[in-house]
Amino acid sequence: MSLKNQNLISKSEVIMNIKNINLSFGGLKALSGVSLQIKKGEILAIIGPNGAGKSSMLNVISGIYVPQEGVVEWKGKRRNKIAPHDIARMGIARTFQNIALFKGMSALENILTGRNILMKRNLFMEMLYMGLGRRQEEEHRKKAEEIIDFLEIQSIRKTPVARLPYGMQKRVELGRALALEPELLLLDEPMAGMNVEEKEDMCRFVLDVNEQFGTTIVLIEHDMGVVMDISDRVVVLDYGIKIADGTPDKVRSEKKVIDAYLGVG
Amino acid sequence: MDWWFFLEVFVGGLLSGVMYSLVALGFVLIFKASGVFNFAQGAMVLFAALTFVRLLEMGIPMLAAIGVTMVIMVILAIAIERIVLRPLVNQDLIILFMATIGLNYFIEGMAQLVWDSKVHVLDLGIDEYDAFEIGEAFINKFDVYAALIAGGLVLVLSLFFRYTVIGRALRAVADDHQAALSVGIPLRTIWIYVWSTAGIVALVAGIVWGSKLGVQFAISSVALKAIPVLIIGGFTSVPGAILGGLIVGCGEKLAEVYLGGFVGGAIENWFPYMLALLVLMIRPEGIFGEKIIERV
Amino acid sequence: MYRFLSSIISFAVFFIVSVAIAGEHFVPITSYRTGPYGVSGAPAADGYVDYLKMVNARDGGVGGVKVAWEECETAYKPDRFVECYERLKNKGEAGATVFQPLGTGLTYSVIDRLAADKMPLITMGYGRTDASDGTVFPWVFPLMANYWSISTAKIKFIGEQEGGMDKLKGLKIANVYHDSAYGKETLPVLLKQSEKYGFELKGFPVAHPGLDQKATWLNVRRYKPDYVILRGWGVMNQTAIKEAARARIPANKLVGVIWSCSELDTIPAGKAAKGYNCSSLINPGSNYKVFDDILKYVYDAGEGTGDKEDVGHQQNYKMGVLMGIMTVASIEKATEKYGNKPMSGEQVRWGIENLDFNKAKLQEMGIDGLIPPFKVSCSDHEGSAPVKFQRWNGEAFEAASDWISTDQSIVRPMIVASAAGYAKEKGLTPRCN
Amino acid sequence: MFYREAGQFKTSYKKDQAILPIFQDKIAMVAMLLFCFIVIPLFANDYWLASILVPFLALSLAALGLNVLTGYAGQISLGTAAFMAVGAFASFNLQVRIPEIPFLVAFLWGGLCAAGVGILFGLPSLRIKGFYLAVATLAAQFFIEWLFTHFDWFTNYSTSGVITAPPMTLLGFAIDNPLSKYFLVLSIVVICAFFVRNLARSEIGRAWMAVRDMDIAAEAIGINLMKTKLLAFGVSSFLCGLAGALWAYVVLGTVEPQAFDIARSFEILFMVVIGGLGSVSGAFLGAGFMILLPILLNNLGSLITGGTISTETIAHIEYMVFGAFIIFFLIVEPNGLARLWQIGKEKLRLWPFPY
Repeated sequence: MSLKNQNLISKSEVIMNIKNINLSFGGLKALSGVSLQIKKGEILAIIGPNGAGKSSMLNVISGIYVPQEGVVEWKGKRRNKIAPHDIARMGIARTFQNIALFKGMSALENILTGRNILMKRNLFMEMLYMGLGRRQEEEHRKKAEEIIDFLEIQSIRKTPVARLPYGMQKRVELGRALALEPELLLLDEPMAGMNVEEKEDMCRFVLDVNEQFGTTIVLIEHDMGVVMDISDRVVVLDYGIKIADGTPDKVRSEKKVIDAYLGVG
Repeated sequence: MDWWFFLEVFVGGLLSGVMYSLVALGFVLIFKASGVFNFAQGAMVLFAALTFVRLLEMGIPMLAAIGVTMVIMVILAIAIERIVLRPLVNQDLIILFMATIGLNYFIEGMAQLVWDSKVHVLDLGIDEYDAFEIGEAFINKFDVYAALIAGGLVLVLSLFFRYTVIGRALRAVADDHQAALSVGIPLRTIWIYVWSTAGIVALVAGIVWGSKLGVQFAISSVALKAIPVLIIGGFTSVPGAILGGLIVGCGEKLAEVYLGGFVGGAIENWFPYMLALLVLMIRPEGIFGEKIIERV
Repeated sequence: MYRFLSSIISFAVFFIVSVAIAGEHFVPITSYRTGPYGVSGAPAADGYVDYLKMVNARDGGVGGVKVAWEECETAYKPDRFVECYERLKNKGEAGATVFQPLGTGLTYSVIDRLAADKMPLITMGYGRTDASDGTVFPWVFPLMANYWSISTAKIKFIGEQEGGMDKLKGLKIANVYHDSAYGKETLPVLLKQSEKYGFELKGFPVAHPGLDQKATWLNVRRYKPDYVILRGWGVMNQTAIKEAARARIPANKLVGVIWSCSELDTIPAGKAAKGYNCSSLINPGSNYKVFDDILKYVYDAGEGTGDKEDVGHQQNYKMGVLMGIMTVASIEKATEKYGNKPMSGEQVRWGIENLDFNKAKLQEMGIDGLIPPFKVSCSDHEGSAPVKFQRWNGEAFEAASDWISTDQSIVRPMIVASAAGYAKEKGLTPRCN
Repeated sequence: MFYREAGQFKTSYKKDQAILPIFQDKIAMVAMLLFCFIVIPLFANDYWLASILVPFLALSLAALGLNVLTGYAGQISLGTAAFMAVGAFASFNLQVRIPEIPFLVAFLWGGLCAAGVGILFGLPSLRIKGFYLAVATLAAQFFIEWLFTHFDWFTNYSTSGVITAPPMTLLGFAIDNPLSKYFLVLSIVVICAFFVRNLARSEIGRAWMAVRDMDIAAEAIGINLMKTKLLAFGVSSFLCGLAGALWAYVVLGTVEPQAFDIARSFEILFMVVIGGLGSVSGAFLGAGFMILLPILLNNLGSLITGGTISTETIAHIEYMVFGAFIIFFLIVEPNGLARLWQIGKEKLRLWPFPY
């Protein structure tokens, strides 16, 4: 992936195919018989009321949970249990519902840490800060600055993230995920707890990321409103069952969805 | 294998373990209520024991001396809250831990400055050499009494935590500082309560250990014996401290007697830690510790 | 790194102000009054200081030159001791006279520095055992008796209790020791003796600091020993005496080493300690002129350092006085040769090497009977003094034996061999020939 | 007024990423090094060099090592002294078995052995977190102390269990006087501090801090927790091992296993937390505080009172003052001395203008 503007995105190629999965914890069923396809370059929103299984779904996509039944295919290949740190290497990055930034570091360092995966580890060269150790730091600093520019956080790059306001922290976290140059970006309630202005900013960044970098984005949201505007496709979960899947307009009008959200049925 | 001897080692280990639990309890109280590992607990044991024994030497009757020492420990707790904890409220736990390091030095110095640094004999009037004879095994009576004291203390503390308003408040604070504050529990008062209670537990530990070792500086190092107990039992559980103590005491005695001979002996210092390590590999939060749930 | 610059400057300013002591013998006193061993260290330091005070008050110093001293707290830690050593070694007009570390680990930490600093070290009843070989260790003086020598006397004492050395054959002796360098020091010499006399020997290490020794003593009980040698230190001692009683081992079957021979060990053990034996370099009792003099010149003048009750009674205090006696006698001997002026370490070294505590000298110093006569020589830095055994009667220590001579036929060859190894390792040429 | 970065514009990321981006800091660093390498040797006497600066530097190195583990990677350790012991005894043993080995190689070997042992005892960190991890390092602490006391092979069958460091020569120079020892220790410590600083600002350092701050997020961005934690254990123990070798060879000359007891481990942990977690300068400041302050108080005590108060009383007051100092500093600045320094610097940046 490059930072080139890719206008032509084939919206038909499926990069992740989730077939008929069942996931339960102990006796508790979290997901039952859910199938889902994620297409390259789209913005897919997974919505649903509390306890609908949104987070479980996200964790299945990211590979943290392995469903008891069903198949998850990543780029046409069946994916089995993987170590958590290998998920990122497959090209999947994510943000967290409760901000999970590295509090002891600055915004810049947080984003640079996202680049770690693309760097080579060499104890001696890094110790001496010579050769590879130095070169890669400088190269990746450039990339990190591009992300900083993109997210318009130049002024806070050296500020420790713990001192940043909530909205800014969310932005830095997005930046860290972007630094991985992922093919698939998972956003766990990216707009939660934001005011209107912050939400608008975040929407803009999500759209820009999708447009400029061609990144496939899956986001989960509790609140229907915002996501409807930016998503290409919406999936609705309720009690661990997929009740709707389609364009925002189509989903909005489905009776099941209205019932689920209004608590009827 | 001599089964009577085994019984004696086993029971002896359990009783030693209870003595460790007594020290561990003080740690648990403070950790439970504030999440702080109180490094000064050993120094508090020393201070309490020294105060008590010097009062006795002045001719004050034992019960009165206990009462006066308790009052002094409460005053100490209030002073600690005022001078040390209050300015550090809302700081990271590591900082509070560091403050207890400072406290440790301060109390050690103060204890010996106010009283002195000699060895004091503490005679509780219990014959230390009398033993119950069960078959061919001797079970020391003093140890049994000490174990009863410790057991009683645990019972009282458990009931206190469960059934009193303060106890419930303590538990609330332990679960969530902010939440406890928001329902109107004053954190400062709570801290005074726990530190006072820990001080009184330190006094009990000081009396028991002091009558065993003589009251002197070295009793502050019994705190070291409490660490594996805490780890096995969990830092936050009062009954866990007892169970941890039993496991550590029993494990180290059996290991020393039956395994020590093969590797040259004196394995008592590291064996409990290896045991604790084993426990943790199976249960990372200790046997009684609260499970840490990590949400993604 | 540069961030502590300012602190260094403030320290530097501080250290320029050093107190110069002119026209006096300077005695550095490295003591430990804090920490887990402060209990034992404090009375010893009191005794040392009191003796020096008394010498100044009674005799006006040594050879007409006053004795000055400075105390430095080591907390029984080698690194703190080294700092004290370096701080004090050049103080005084002629530098420090002699160091007495009062700890085996402390002794080791400076041994290699002594030759360069020309500084003698007296380690009475502790320290590096093979340093008794003066041909290899010119600067170290384990005066009177070292660990190994005392150990041979201990076996003799046990033999005496049993009614003859031939009775040792077949006896079971347990050696309960502090699990450290200090504790392990006597293992080889005990082994040698068990071969020679035919007794059975078994070691029982006690993990430091020895707060709970139940398991060890259960093991000892299971072994069913005839005698138990207790080689402890600090809080380990009284716990051991108590645990022995709990394990139903009679106190009179316990024989402690000289660092397990104090009221600090027996009093906390209460009635369990009654009948407990231990080895000592000194005779029990307070009926000696030196203690009367300390009371008269120091305490009656209100200048006492320690508790008045300790004088002549407390074992550690008496050891401290003995340390003072050794220092003063050495300085005195040195002034005989070098004249009445402040003595340097090098001069005092000669003094120590030529110490002769004969009967007349002991009487002159008011310690006749407190310690036995002995004589140091160039090759024998120990003097091979006999050892006294003491017994705790419940209230005080009393003599349990006569002066028992050490068995140098066992010890000496071992020392010479060990010292030769050291000489080879360090490339030293033995002297005295 | 003099400490101002205005007008210093970084024209490339390279310059911005230099070890000391601010010009005045560079000058100060050079001045500091000059001071340490030239001024101190010129003016300090043997007492200062041998018994204050050399031990201070050796323990700073151990604190630096622990800071890598606890400060940067967030893994608590109470076994620092044990890793120091491994370093000391491994160096000693290599030189005893193969006398031709230069002592620097032996030091390196000591560090490597310590790193190996550190990694071994770091393995439980993959499962055990937070304060509970202390148990693994405590196990190391007591086990290693016991091992070296009990198996005479480690002390080359010395009767007393004390090892004596062989003489050191470097390029024909004997390192036997305080000055040469000072230079040796200072050089090693400066190099190590430089290495740690570099690691901290590189990919590895960020991985450590990521694991410290939020391990789940670190995993999610592809950081292998196991490798990262074990690397921290390895590097940290290497430095501690090196410090242990210096302690045995240079500071004391002879050492017994008990010199590396639990009290030493705690002392080094205190240095790190008091100095400031996760900063190189914090290790030095903390070591300075823990070593120099007691000595200062000790001297001050006898100076002020002039013998009118018993030494025992002074010793106890020293304890109290020392404890009070720790608490005082925490209340003034909870994040350690290094943070205090940083704040001072920020103030200086603005001086003389208040805003």
